[in-house]
Amino acid sequence: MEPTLLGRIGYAFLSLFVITNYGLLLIGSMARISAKVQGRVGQPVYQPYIDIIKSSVKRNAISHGIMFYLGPVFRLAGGVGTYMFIPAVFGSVVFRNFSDSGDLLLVMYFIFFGQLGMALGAGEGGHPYSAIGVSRGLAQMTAFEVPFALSVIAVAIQYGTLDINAIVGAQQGGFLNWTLFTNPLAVVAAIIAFLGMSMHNPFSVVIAPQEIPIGPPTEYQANLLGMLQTNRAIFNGAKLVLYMNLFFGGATNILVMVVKTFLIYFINVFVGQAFPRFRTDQSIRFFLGVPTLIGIASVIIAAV
Amino acid sequence: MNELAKELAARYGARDWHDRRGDLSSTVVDPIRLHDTLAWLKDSAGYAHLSFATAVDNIERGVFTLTYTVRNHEQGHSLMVHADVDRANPVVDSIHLLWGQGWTYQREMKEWFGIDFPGSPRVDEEFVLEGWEGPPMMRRDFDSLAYSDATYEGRPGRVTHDPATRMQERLYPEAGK
Amino acid sequence: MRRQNEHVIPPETRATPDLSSGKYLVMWQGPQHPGITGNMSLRLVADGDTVVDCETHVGYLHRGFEKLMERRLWMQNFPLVCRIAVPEPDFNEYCYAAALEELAGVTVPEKAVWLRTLSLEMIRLASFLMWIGGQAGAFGHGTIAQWSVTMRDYVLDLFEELSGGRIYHMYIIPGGVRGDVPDGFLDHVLETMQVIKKNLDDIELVMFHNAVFKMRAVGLGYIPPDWVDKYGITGPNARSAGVARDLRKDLGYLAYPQLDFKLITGGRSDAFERAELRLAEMYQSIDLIRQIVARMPKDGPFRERLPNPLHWKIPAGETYVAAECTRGEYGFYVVSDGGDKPRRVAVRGPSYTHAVSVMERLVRGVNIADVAGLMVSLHTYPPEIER
Amino acid sequence: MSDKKIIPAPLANEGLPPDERGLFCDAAPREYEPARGIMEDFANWARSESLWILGFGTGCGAIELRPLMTSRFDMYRYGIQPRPTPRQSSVFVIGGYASVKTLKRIVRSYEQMMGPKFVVALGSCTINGGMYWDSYNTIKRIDQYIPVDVYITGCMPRPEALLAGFQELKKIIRAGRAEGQNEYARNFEWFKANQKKVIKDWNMPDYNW
Amino acid sequence: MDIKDFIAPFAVWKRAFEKPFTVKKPIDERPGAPRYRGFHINDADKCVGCGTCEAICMNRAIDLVPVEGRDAKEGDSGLRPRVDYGRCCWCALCVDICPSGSLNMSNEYVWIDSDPDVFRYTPGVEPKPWDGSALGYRRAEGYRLLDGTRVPMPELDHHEAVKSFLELVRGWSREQAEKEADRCVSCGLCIASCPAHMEIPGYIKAVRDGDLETGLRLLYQTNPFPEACGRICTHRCEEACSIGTDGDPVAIRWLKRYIADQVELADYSKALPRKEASSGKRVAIVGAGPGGLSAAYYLALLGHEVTVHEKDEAAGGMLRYGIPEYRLPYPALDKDIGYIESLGVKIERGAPVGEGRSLASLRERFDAVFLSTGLPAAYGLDVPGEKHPRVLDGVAVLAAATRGQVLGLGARVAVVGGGNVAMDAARTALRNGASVDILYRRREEDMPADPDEIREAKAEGARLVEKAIPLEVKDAGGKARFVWNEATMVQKEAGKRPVPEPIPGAIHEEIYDSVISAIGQGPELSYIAEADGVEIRRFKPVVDRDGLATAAGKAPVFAGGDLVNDRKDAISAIADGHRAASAIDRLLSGKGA
Repeated sequence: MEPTLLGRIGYAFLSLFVITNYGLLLIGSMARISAKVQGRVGQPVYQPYIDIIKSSVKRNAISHGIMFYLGPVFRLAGGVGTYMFIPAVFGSVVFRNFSDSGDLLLVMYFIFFGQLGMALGAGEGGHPYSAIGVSRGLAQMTAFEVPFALSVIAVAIQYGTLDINAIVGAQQGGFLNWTLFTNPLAVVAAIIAFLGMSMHNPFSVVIAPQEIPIGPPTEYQANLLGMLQTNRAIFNGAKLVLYMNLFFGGATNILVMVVKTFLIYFINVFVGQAFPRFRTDQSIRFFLGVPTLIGIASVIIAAV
Repeated sequence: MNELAKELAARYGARDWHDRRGDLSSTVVDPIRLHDTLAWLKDSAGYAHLSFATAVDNIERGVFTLTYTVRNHEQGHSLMVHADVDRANPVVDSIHLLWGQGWTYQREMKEWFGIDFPGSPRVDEEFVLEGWEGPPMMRRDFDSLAYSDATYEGRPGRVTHDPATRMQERLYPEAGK
Repeated sequence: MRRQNEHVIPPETRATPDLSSGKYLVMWQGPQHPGITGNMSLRLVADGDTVVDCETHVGYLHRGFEKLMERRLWMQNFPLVCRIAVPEPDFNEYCYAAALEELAGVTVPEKAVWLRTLSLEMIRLASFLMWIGGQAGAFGHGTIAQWSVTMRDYVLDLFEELSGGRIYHMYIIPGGVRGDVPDGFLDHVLETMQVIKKNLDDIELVMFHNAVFKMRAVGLGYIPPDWVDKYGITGPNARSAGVARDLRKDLGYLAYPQLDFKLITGGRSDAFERAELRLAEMYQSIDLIRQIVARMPKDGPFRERLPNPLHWKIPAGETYVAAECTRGEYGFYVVSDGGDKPRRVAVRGPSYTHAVSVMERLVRGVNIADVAGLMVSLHTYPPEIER
Repeated sequence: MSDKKIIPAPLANEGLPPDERGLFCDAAPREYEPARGIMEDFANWARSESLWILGFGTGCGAIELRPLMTSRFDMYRYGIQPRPTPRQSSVFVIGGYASVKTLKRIVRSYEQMMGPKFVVALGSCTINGGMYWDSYNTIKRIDQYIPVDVYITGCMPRPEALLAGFQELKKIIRAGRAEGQNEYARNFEWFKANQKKVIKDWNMPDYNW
Repeated sequence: MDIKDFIAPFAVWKRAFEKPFTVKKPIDERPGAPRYRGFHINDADKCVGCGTCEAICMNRAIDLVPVEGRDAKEGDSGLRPRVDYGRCCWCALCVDICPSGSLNMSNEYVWIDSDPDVFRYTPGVEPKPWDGSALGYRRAEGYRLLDGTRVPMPELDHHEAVKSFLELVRGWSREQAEKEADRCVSCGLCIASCPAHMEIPGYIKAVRDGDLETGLRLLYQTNPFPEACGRICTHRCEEACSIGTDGDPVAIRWLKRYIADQVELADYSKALPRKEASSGKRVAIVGAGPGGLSAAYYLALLGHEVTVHEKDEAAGGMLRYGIPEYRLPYPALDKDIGYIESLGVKIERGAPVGEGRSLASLRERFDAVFLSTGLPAAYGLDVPGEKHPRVLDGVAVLAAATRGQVLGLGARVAVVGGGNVAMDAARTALRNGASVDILYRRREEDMPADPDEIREAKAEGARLVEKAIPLEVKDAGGKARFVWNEATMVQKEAGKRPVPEPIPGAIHEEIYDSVISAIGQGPELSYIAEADGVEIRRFKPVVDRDGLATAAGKAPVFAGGDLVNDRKDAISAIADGHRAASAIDRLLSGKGA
């Protein structure tokens, strides 16, 4: 039974609510896992909630003009937008969101969109570290987009569609049908790009506190910061779901989604705890090197 | 080390050679010859390492005594070269071209004692202080406590008693009448 | 990866960028900045991502120690001096005590000599442990700091047991040390060394066999050997440039002449090798501590009786006492005019050259992202610059 | 939040060159009335459980923050974490003595923090000058310059004492007694006069915002 | 870079499977180390409020404050240290220096408050959770900043000493004196205990600084007998000395002697204040002992004309006739008296007041009179046979020795009594070749004599017979057979000192060539007529605080010294003399009493 448009909107809100909470808990639990590596106990899993509440109940906030406000708004829109066009659970009505044919293009666009919006807003902050962070962020994004885009192209070619639902559908019927096994090169390139996308070590130079006190969001505070934190949860969730759908066979129920996305996200932490961070030039050189070659190879494999 | 003493005496009129320790001696030169002495020590005598440079305010004699300690690592010997400059008009040749860190010491001495080193980089800039309006604070006639009491408020409520006075008040108040 | 022959030696003269051209970005790194060691600041002029000029600004921690010491009795200065370099108070205590002892003609008992040596080596290890966390952290590797600061804490526990203080030990008092070793202390030392060594092995594996760390640190901040004398560079920074100088060997103070250790030198002289060299010195410190524990005299006095501290007068004279701290030559220049207070005490901290002159020159041409890592690799502590 | 308070007159910003005055904000801080009842309690709970420390080692107190941030004492588990920018921090830890040069930055960073903001003063030096009581370059009482919520005495206070101090701060916040921001706004002129008395080269806006 | 550089970093994950480093409950689980320097604790009963902690504290963190329920008393200022934790740096120098060892540190280190004004308290007085903490910083055994051991005073070997009347105590060299003076912490607790309230920290500092003229001037401010007092003073100051609370007190007496010894008499006038212009008033002083001569010195200094009437042929009173030469050599005493005389004080020697030169006539001729006649009359043994010719009076024996008379004590001498006179008599007898028994009613620790004197008397060979109650002196062929009853000490009333009770039947006797009775002296008041208006109660003239006995009639009469005070030592007499001199001056110059 196909729900009405109103119903779809309601379901989308529910879906968004779930992914937000899941994203927050994911961040919380990953922080705890990182803490374990560092030999400590770590913050409570629910700490991100408190942080957001705290940020939202700040009594005053400063502004640097309208664009400054729009930064987090764009970013949040980017996060929500990304998620809204990905079917989180294959076959589920509730978690289908607004996915439709060609949604992969929209998603690719939205992934950029947030980052660009943020760049605009943060630039308004007037803080040199924001500016440096923005330029680093954009430069690095451009770099990791290359292998990422290549692997997405490979997937699109492989499945002959830009409909994520269709891509997931093509991977059903046993894990050997997953892109992971059908086009491993594309997955490798995408995963490496993913490390850059989620700004974990060694690609955390954008927000490196030791160099440019947390970069673009330097000037953001209060509810704007709360917005950014919320977005972080949604955006992470969206990217994870996208990766799961494109490369790991999607999910047929929410439990599978949780397990798969958790594991994908864990790759970040697994690598991030082991390495320091690259300089911007190094990370660009890195992305444009081996991962890009792998991406090209995956496209070629998919094409022939 | 006596040869060095003689050599320095002959070349730069160095005097008052003291062996403070087996590996530490001191000597005095005129401030006008300080730069040349140090340059010769650095380039020709193997005293290539400048440990530190500082000044002592000998207010009683009306001079600042500059101290440059250089070390000869090959011979394991340090030499403190002193020079007295007039307190009223303290100007000394800069050594920033001899040692790369020399200008920092000179900046410090300029700010802390008021000794000028013309030509030294950033020598007139503030070094550790900011907005300082008092006299150079390492001079002996600057009273830190008085300045602190006048500038920074302390926490009230402190009072102390002298034991002897207290005992006199309590035990033999009649004395000293 | 750059090779050694690719080292670019930063220009000696400062660049004079036209700031009004709009081509350059001026920014302050510090004092409120997580990437700065302690509380100081750098005014960086960047052209794109590259620093073209740097000015150091110090004095945020200036407390006027040298003035305060002229106001206090000789013994009253003993609690004061350790505050000059917070992470390594003991070198202050030792240099000050040794200078006084030399001027007053006091000989320190044998046991105190060994306990002082133990104390200095322990703090050397602790300081290096904190530094290694900072070095890894400056390149974004937070895990190392999480481990190593805890290891440092274990050393501080030992200090607490020995001296009653965690950060400011106030243990090396003029005349000797303040207390004998508590029961079982030497065993605790050995156990702790075991734990730290094990953890250092992990750090060595994770940090020094790390592709990203190598990419960041190799070739960064090359110090040519001829700078060593030119800039008064000492300690691991000089040894890494291949200049074999270690005051522990050169001056032979305390019990060092009786201990068996080798001078560690390098030659590549970049941030990576300086880190490696310091790691080797940490292992060496552990070894030295074990040697000291094994040779610690069992009995005997640990402190020479000095005159009443309220009236203690020290004969007129001057001296300069130096010791090899983790960063290099740490020294106290003490002048007495025969009174009960010092005439002048000047403190020579190695950061004075490393963090100001050397830093300002090395940072020219460096990527902004590397400034923090470069600064940490010189191992600087601002409080000893400004006192 | 209710905005019933009268908005104070603009500040003169006399420390700035005339042509730069327009570049900076001239608004004086104002008081914010707490929300009422359970809302404020809930907000205070969140504030107390998410203490973000400004990463500014103003003095030697910073050295004991290291163990606190790292695995041995692990302050993250109490919801405390360092934050590199004042805009996002809610707790300012004054690490002991403050030299005049640092005080200027302390004031500036403090004013840049978003309220409600809390100040924890470490060590004796913040209470009554500590061992630098006769120094020409360090202030004696930090409460003359910014409002302080909790004092932790010690030289240095051990990390445990710091943790205990943070627990105390949490209690105060939950009880709604940590109104340093409003106190600062209320006594702004007094604080500013004290600050300007010691910071001789006042070359920043009167309120850094 | 090789493949290991990509693989090895993942070894961080090893840690994830190990126990975290984190301390679970840091505040509860990690008390301070046993030596931790936490908050101060103070044993307020042991503390004497000397303020040495305050002096050493470089942070000025310590104040001395009055404490409720603790008033000043001798050797305790009643003040207690109050620590400001807005200043303290936990260096524990105060603990290391504390003379009494009362100040320590607990291992407690958490103190948090939002009120900055609470961080100060008086340890041991205001209760704190960490009071009585067993752990925490204590100074190491045998390690103090202060020296608890006195510089040894060179003394004649006892075998040598008994052979002659040479001075026993040799005095210090400059180095020794400065070393001893260095032990002083200048707390000033001693000043209150000195009857003359001498400026003790001041002159000790003068010794330290080598500025002996200042030292001498400080001595003469309150005491014109530094040579004498520097040798034989009862040094109550040393009992109050804060250093003595845990160690040997500073040898204040010897330092005083050192100053006086080092300055030549000829240089005295350079150091000491000059006489004021003559006031034209005349004062008569009866008795040239320490009390009388002190009064004379201060009166002369104030410009009055002073005449001292002395019954004996030499001035000095008990200092000369009661104290043997080996303790106070006559040249030293003569130096003190000589300086007083040099100010124009007239001493009429061999001029007793009484018949022919009555007190009334003095009051006629002078503007004021000061009586300082001391206690010249010895008490008898008060037992049957006390009039036996071989029963001698201790004071008389000492006076005879001073005069150089042949004593003829014989080979075996008993000295009855436990005071300083008894010890002096015994040691004089020893120096005359006798073997000496000292018999005392109570135990050694009850003896009123100076412990040093008892120790030295014993060291020189005197035998001490404790708890001996004299019963009778019998004649034994010209010698004396001394009979005593052994006693036992009985605590009769709680809080009072025990009383000797004779043990029935435990009678001992011994034959002696001489029995020297030294159980106390009384005054000689026959020269005071009833008409003089001096009230006498319990054998003492009654005086007010200034020493004024009567102002009625002609010239006012003051009295002081052993004659009126209970302490009966030279320094009290000197203090009386000084006080009376000030009062007389006020009276004479009309400044009001």
